[in-house]
Amino acid sequence: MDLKDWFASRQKRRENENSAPKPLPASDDVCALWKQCFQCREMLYVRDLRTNMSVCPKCKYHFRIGADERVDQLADENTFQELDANMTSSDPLGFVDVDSYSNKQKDAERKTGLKDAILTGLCKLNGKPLALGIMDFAYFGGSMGSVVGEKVTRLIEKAIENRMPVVIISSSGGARMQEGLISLMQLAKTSSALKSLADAKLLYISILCEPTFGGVTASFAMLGDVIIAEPGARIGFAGRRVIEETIRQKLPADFQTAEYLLKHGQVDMVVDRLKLKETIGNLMEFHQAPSPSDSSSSKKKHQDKVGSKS
Amino acid sequence: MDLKDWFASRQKRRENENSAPKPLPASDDVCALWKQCFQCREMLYVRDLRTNMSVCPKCKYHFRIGADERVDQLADENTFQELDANMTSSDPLGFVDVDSYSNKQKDAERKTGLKDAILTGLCKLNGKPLALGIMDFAYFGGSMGSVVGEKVTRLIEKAIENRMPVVIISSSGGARMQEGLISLMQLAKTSSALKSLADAKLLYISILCEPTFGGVTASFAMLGDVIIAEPGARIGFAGRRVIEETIRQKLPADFQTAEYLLKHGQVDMVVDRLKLKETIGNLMEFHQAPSPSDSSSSKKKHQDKVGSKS
Amino acid sequence: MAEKDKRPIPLEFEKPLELLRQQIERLKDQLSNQPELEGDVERLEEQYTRLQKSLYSNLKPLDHLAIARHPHRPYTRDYFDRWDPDWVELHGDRKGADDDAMVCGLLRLDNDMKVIAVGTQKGRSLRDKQQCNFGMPQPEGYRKALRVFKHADKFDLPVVTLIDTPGAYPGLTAEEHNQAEAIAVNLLELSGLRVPVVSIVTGEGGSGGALAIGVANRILMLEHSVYSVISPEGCASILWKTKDRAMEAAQAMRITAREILELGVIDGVIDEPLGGAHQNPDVTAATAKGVIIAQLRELKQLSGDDVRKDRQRKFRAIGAFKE
Amino acid sequence: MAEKDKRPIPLEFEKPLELLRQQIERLKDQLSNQPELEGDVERLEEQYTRLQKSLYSNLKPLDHLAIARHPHRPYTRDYFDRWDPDWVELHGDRKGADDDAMVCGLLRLDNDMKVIAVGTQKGRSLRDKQQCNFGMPQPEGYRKALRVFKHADKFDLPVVTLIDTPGAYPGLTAEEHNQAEAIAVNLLELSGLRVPVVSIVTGEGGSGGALAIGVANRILMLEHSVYSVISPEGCASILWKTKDRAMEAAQAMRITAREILELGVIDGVIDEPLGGAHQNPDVTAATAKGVIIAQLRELKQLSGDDVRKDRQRKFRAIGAFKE
Ligand SMILES: [Zn+2]
Ligand SMILES: [Zn+2]
Repeated sequence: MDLKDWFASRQKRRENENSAPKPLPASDDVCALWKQCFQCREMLYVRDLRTNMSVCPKCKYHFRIGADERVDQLADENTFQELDANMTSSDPLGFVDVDSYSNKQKDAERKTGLKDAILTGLCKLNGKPLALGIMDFAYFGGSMGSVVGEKVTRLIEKAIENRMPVVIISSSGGARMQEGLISLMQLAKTSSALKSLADAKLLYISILCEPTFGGVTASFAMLGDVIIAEPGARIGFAGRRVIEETIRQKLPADFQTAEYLLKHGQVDMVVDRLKLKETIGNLMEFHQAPSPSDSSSSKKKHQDKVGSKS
Repeated sequence: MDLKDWFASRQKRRENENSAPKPLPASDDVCALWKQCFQCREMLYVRDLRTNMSVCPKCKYHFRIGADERVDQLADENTFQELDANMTSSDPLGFVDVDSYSNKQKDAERKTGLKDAILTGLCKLNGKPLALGIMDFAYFGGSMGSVVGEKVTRLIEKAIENRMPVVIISSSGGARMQEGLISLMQLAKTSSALKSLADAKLLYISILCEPTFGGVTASFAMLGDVIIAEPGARIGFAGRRVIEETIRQKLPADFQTAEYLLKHGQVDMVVDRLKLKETIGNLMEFHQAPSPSDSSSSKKKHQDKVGSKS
Repeated sequence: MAEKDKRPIPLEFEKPLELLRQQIERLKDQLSNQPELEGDVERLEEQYTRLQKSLYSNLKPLDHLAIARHPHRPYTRDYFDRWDPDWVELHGDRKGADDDAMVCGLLRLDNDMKVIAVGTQKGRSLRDKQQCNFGMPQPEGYRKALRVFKHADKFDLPVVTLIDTPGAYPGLTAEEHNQAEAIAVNLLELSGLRVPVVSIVTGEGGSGGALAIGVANRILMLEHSVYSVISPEGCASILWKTKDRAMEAAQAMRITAREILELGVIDGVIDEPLGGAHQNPDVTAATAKGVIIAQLRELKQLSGDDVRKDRQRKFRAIGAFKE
Repeated sequence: MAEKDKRPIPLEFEKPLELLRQQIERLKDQLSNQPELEGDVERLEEQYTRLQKSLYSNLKPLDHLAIARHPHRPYTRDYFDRWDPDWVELHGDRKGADDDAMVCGLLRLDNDMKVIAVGTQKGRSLRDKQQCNFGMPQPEGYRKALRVFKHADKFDLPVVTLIDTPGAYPGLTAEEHNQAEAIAVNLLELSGLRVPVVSIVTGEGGSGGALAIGVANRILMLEHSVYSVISPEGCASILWKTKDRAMEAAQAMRITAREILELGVIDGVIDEPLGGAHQNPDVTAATAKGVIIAQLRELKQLSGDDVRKDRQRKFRAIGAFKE
């Protein structure tokens, strides 16, 4: 639930970015040509980085990426049909801190081009239909308020309606404080929708990316039939700093990393972004109900036989 | 699964009994008048001990007791109708160690008056019908072979047929070696029967008594909707000695006691034998489906209303 | 039961009230020597009640929070004991732990009203507090609750939950044992129960750790209880980088019972005795029990399918967005 | 895959065979100088095969046990890798542990034959062995398997289990985390699955810890595998107070595949290559796969209800009693 750590770490990263050598500080366009790897400090040519799905070719560091880039990486070309593109929060509390929530929303939209922290839609992956949700940490730290809750819920309902599998890519600091208890209730709303999806026996694959915390892990992100984490992603319920303050004890360096979670039985696998589409496609194909031509039809025949007694 | 510890501890106890002062060693009848408490060493007058349900009045030590005594303590007077009274093992392996299994069975029957390690039957408890199974450690260390497995299974089936709750009182060293793999399969048979009981939504209360181990805890004894342990009873999967040999480490003194299990979330409650009938009666009453006169009828009416649409 | 022995612990906003109380007591001490003061005492006592009423009708969010966290506030076991002195406790998750921060039991609220009750427990003495981890459950506590929820579903017993927790415990092993999953699975499974669920926030409703036992057909809050997505202190330290501005955070987040009722998230507010539930736990417990029984009688009219749909619809409808 | 590098490890009863093998090798070394010895080599090699056949057709129970425990014996991962080189492993119980003694995965046995496979894993190197706890699962391992069984049931995928374990781990935390319950719950839940389950005992079938993944519609055993209610050593030390009489115990308990088939507990015995599965893991894996596919094709004809009934009837019928 605690965004504190994530704001702090985001800031630290921003400072790192600022302190990085700027090869050609003349114009924004040129500036955007180079990026420094957060992990190995290598200077990377942005176009190469993009081609490598924003994974550092040297140290495999997985950069945070936007929802649009994810769509390009996962959906078959030109198949993604966005749902609820214009949904925005109606600021139910009239929340004001140093600035008003509605101003902050406008700011975030201007900076990211996003209307809220998730993009949802229907698409095809390797030719198979899929309901796809992608969180974007750039908008409000990927926090879940009414819009994320509603769009996730509608996506799941759409999947039930059309009997499709669901994939949700999470990256979030938790529930959005600015919508108060209404944000908290989105945990229940989305989990309840997943109960219906489970009853419909449809596959749900949850992908956990740097970072996924709080209300998002405590609801749909941890409820996957299969749970995949990206390498190095930090995932947990409470933030590292909150825990350290609580237990007054240093935590292991790899605490709450994807690899740590794998060791502690919380995720099924850690998959490189470059293999993510292949893995999802494989899992979708594996869990697909058999086509009418094979065993199910003979099973039906058997049931008919039993039924014919009456 | 390992009877070793229990044979060892039984023997130690026997030695204790032997070394205990024998007030009047003249005849068996007189001898049986006094018994020493295993725990506090107090000499107890057998009739008083019986009146106190074989619980030491001084230190609350719960003596192992026979199945007949349990019937007297739990079933309403003259209501217990035994099932499968004459079932005995047919010695499927022709098992022989220092003596043949069939000779050992005859011996055990002569000594205990039992045909195998469990007594099953239908009875009433506080006027309510109940399917009751009671293991008796005196017969072959309460081990589970074909007879225990079959009688437990039939008891459960009888309960499903008559829509009654089931109570099973366990006391066992585990599966019976002398019937080899057939004994092991009784774990699956009884657990499978309990699956059907659960599907029928009938209450199953499991009572764990000194000692309950191995194949019995690894099947029906640990599958109660409510699990009750008698104070001080030792309960576990592997025997203490086996574990100490494996981990090469001393175990806590209270390891595998009822109280230890309560602390580790494995049993719902530890209940004094003197309050056992009251507790079971209360639980049976609590879990009883409401009588036709109340809410269920109005619910039905509601369903009818819904149904009348078509 | 030892409420009478408890010395009053006045809250910050109650200070004028406390001064008045001390004055009254001093005056009472003099009463045997100066019986003529009796009128003064009466007058002051009237004044006390007036002041108390006035203070309690103008509470700020943090005042409610202070009452909700009052050390004398009745806890889950205090309610269970009053509702059914013979209630039977169920222990353990069956998998290695019995979390004392989560209390589960079988209760008879009325002749024909048997329920499974579950609640977080804070602990009164220091030893109890530690044992209960100050009301912050570990994943094992949520899984213990889940076991009992499934038991309720199996035996068609309604569920009552009492919420009073700062939140799920943020600890090392709690994370290792997948606190997030424990909460998430409870949300999912509670939403699917085919028996009625009624929840009351009795003290603090702290975030996901509270919601994990709060996916109910009816959610009620005691008058001075609070329910929030993050503690005001936590919110302030993120937004204003200091816990000192918790008051502003509390105000901005709308954490009090009346405000949350207005938001449409809960179904009702249960009145507390003047001065808070701890002034009269017996009355508080009796009032709460009455409300629960009334709600359950209504919900028991529904079939299993309908009671589940009712609950899912309730949460489905919560959200504030434009499109 | 490194089987070719492995030096042969002859078993006790294979000693005459080993002497002969050494003789043949010495002779072969001399072959380049004395080509006239070629006939002798051929003769000895024929003798070797005759002796091997004779030894292997007169195995005692403990000989089978020795083969079943042979350090080169193929383990669960060896089968999975051969059955489907692209199999996908599923990790963890979701509650804090990923027990390496229990391996779970998604396998394609054939174009139209997708299965969920689960098996105990012993580990080859010392490090692996320790990681896998010598094939003895903790309660967390059984719960990991249970999670995957439920996944199979949800997605209508048949289950294949491979059993090769000395038994459930008898340790302190294993008891604290309720090893008995973990096994019992698996027995109950497996019995209720609505998808086909086929189990193969590939090595040691050690007691309840083996059965916890072995409540199947069809149970098969590899020719030299064993399955017993307690280890022969354990049995001997109880009945004769010494592990030295394990041979008698093994004999008395009837632990070998053929004997258990005669008892009617299992459905078939799968032949191993002469000299045991480790002499040719590829052939062993292929044979086992063929058997599984055949069994599953049969079982897939049944509806969910019928496949469950079939399994429950199977275990319902096991027992040897008079009345
Ligand atoms: Zn790098
Ligand atoms: Zn005593």
